[in-house]
Amino acid sequence: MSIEETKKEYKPLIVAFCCNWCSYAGADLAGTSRLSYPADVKIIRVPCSCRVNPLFILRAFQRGADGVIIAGCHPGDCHYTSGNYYARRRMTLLFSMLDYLGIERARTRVEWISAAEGVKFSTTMNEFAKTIHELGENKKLEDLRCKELLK
Amino acid sequence: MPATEKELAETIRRISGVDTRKCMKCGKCSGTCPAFGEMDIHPHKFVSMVEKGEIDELMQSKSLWTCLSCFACVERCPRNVEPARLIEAVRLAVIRRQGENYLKADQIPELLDEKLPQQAITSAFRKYSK
Amino acid sequence: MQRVIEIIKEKAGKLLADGTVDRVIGWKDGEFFYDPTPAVFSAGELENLRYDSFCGANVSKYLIAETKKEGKILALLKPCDTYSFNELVKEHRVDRDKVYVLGIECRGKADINKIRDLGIKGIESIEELPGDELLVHTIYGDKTCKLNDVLLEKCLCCKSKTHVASDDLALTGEPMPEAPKDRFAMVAKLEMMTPDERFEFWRGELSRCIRCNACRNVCPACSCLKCVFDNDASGVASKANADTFEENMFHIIRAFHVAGRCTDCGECSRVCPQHIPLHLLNRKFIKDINEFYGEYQAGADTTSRGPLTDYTPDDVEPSIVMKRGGDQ
Amino acid sequence: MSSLHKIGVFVCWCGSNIAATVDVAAVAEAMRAEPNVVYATDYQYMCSEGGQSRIREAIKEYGLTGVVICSCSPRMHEATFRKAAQSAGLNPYMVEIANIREHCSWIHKDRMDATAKAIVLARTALAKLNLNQPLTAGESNVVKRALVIGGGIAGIQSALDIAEAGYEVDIVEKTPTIGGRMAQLDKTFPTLDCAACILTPKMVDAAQNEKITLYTYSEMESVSGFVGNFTAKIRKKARHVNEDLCTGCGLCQEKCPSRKAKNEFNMGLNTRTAIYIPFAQAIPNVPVIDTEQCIHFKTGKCGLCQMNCSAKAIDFEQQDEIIERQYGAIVVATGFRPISLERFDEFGYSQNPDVVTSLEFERIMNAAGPTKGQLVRPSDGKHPHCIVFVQCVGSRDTSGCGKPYCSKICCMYTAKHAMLVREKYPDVEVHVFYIDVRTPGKNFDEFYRRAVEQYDVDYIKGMVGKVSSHGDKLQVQGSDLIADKQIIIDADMVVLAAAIEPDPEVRKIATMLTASIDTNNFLTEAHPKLRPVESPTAGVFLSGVCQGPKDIPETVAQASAAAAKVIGLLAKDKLKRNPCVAHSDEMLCNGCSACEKVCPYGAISYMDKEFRVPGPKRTEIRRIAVVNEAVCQGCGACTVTCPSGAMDLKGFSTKQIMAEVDAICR
Repeated sequence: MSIEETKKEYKPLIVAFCCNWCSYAGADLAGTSRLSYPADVKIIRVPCSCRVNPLFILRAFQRGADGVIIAGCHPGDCHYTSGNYYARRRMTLLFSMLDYLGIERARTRVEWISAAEGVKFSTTMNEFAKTIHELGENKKLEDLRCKELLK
Repeated sequence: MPATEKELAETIRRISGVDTRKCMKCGKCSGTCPAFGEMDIHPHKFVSMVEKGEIDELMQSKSLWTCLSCFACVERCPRNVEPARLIEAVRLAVIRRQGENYLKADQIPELLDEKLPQQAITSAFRKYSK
Repeated sequence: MQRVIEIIKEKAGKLLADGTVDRVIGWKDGEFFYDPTPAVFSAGELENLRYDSFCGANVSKYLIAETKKEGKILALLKPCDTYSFNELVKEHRVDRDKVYVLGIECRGKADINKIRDLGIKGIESIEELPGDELLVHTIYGDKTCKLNDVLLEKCLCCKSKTHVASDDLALTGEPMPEAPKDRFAMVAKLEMMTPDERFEFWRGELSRCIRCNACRNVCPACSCLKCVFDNDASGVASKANADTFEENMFHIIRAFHVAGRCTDCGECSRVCPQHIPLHLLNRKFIKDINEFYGEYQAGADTTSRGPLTDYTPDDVEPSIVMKRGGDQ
Repeated sequence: MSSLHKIGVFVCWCGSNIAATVDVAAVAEAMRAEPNVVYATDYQYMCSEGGQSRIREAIKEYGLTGVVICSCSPRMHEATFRKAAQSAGLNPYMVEIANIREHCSWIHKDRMDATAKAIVLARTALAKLNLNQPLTAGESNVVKRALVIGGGIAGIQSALDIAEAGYEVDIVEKTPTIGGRMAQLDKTFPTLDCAACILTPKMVDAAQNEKITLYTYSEMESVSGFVGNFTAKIRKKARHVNEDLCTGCGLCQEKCPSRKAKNEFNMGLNTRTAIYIPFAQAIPNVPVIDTEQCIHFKTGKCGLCQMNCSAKAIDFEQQDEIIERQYGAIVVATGFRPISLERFDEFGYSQNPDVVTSLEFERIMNAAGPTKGQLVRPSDGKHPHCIVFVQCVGSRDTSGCGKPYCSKICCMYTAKHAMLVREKYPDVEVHVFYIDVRTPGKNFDEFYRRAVEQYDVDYIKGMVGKVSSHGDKLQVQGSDLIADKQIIIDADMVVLAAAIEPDPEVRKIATMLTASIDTNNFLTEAHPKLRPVESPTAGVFLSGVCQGPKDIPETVAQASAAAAKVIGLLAKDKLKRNPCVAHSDEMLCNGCSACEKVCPYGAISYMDKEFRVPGPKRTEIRRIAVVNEAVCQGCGACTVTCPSGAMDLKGFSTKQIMAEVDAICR
């Protein structure tokens, strides 16, 4: 494969919001256990899944992200007791709304990944990256202006 | 039909859905088995033989056909290994390979026993025939 | 039988006279005859007070500013307006003690566009006849139509004819008709479309948005001192649509910010100059909330927790979205 | 604002951990080209003294206003780098970490991909850093008193150690006496000391220590507050016996006519009276009235105890009492119980009284137990001639009936039981079915081997499949895997080593404390290796089996370790707080109360404040949210629920996270 071809290969852009206490630590464990997942996944650390504002998700899509995943502690295990319960309601409603607007459902996802679930972190990210790869580029939500600015 | 024993073992794991690595070798299956005395190879050994890929020996064993499929081992196994499912899968492999049935319809009358429930015959026929 | 406006004026007059209230918020004539505007009246100005089939505007939001002032105000609230009022009381935006709520009768409000759609041209003014009939004076002579045929979208799906907040009521005693239409029918229809069809639908609707902010300004739930879209520090401030995504973002966030608080008063769609069915966004949230977390009507009371400031450990998972109706 | 920044970027090789997959020089070079970056370098080990001094020197030499470190996870070395930056005069919160090890070099194989990702992660950290504000940690006082929840050996040891250091400690125990599970045991492995002989002196010490207050027959009602400043409400349940008046003579117990209640202390093997002291050495030595059994409470009649009490200590009118107290630290020592064996029909536990759990067997063997230490069958009181022990009943069980973990103590206590039986009754044949014998511990394997070699206990590698009644015998069918045989043993008694599980109360307590708990209800440590006695919730410490299965020596060691942590905390006069807390912009706040509703800590309150406004009135009163920074833990739930964006989180502000999103999607 020549370099040109490598460049053309579609590399999805995936933003993962991980809560500091469980999922970020789960991602660390995936690293420590050398459980690979595609480099397309970029992690943003937040204190809790309840810190994830729908604005962040829309912003990511606007700027060209192809998939957004939010990972938090398992329900009942939130470091802050109830943060992920609120996040769960917010994300359920937001995702349903995005679906309603015709955005592919599979571009958004919430997973509960504990600090001990390095394997789950890696399999989740592999699966999600695969799904997004199959869906292809996010055209419906992308802000064309932002793409223009880059050029 | 898979060529090597190793491939065959893989097929058996796949069709039975049993993950033999989950076995912690406690022997509760063999401790439970009501047909233990009739068997040359015992349930716990079944699991380890599939794990090691020693399928040919297993396929020729008497145990394969003496297992009652009562699923007591499945019920009792603390690790959800399900030895009986493994045995069923090996049986299927034998039937497929030999291309002939272990139990034929015309053999049934001589096997009949008054105490034997109808259902057992039907189920045996279903199990041991293609 | 006494007309409702007479009852209102009589009660308002009395309350002003005995000092219970020192002003009244209701409607006065607007730019056009079909466009009565919310207005505050003091004693002696009541002859300008108007209440008829075009008084669809919800005056409860004005109470935020009004209750900051001295004295007590009489608010004329239709049944649907009382929900918005309750929600504002719940959120400490309106001082309940400074408002005397007169719950007023409502038989549904007319949509001028629907009258025009009936083929009635050159409308000059409209009179209400008994029996829910409208007499339309046009430059081509008088025409009549049924109020029921020209109801505003929000009235077609009227959620209740009961005042959930009131200190007194102004009713003629005639039964108020119930809503003829299922308010979630259109949402359900959209849900059953394919994503691409839905996307096309919303692209078609939202791309007409001119970011005039009328929906936001009229919305009783959108009562922030400073909207995030006006706040440079929020990182999402934008006044105009610079690209195809902006209006998506604006409307999704706006609907999300009012989710669980929106009473479905329908003002956003009523005032939209581009006739975008914005209520379909709010109703989607309401429908989801009802289905996921149990029936909830914002503004039904002033104490319960809204669905987004509440949870149960057994709430549905976000993955439910993947399993729901409509093709993918 | 951001243009004034002068930022240094440091890329760590982590030996070859990062450098083997990420071209660290290329990352540094790419970062050098970024706006605001005035210095970028790479180094073998940034966390080493050499690496840290490079950071310090660069801060001074280039007048850096912020530092990006591309290294391992911030969970690993964020604190290290913040300290280094601080020592060079930089605000520690002007340091951002790009995790290019766990989240990059260790999981990607392709060097080009990994390097490209490392650059993105570094840019993301830079984008965030550009918007960082220097933060200063506030301080709060430390209440010099500790609370220990649970009065077993773990709780007692923690309390004694804390009291020894001079701090006040309260023990809350839900049963009428302290002592816990250890008080029920006969002998303890591997030395075979009698449990009572070593435990009861400690119980007495705890009762007599003037720094220790015991709240027995008491439960936790609620806990609020935060490290250094917890407020706990304790429900002291009505004993119906006045503790100050009671002399512990026991006459009431003798006279009580209600004698049908199952004796909990003896695992239900015999009965007790309605007014009772759980066991002879109970502390406090004060009885409790079981109101469900007491004839007076059921019918209003009787009252024999009251009539016979010369101390006039019986008080039928006594009510529950709520005690509210401040604490600086909390130790959880809620202990364990054996699991229910309902789902293990094959062993016939529910059907046959001669099939017992090991804890029941412990009571049978105990000289103070229901049989006065005589080894007899519960069914007919006959002396057994053959006993079968079954290990791993419900432990290491992933089928859903039991627990997936190893209960850790069963191998040793089974060896102990087998040995004790053989020593006292050489005529009794003893068989032990085992899957593995696990004996890590000082003198543990020697102990087990003694059972086999010296006491001739028959260890069978295999598992029991079925126990059934045959006449007055128990037919035990199991496998002997070494002999590859199925064997049948006619036994007189079967002893099941039931798995242990955390006391179910712990879930309620964990919720009160906002301490994390795992799927098996064991409390989670702040770090499984390096902070094993702390909960992730600051100020909450773990002692004993509530954290994981362990034996007595380990429990005591952990209890003392937890106490040491508590003492370390209470020795401080002030605590530095997490400065990453929420704050509300009063110019944007609507006062709508949404944030207050989602705050798990009750950190948000409201006040009316006068604001200048245009117009003739000049001012107006507005209701605004105020965050109590001492209580806020920085989760950010309020920030998203706030529609106006007034509420923001320091260190994770909306703008910072948006900048990170933008940097990733650049």
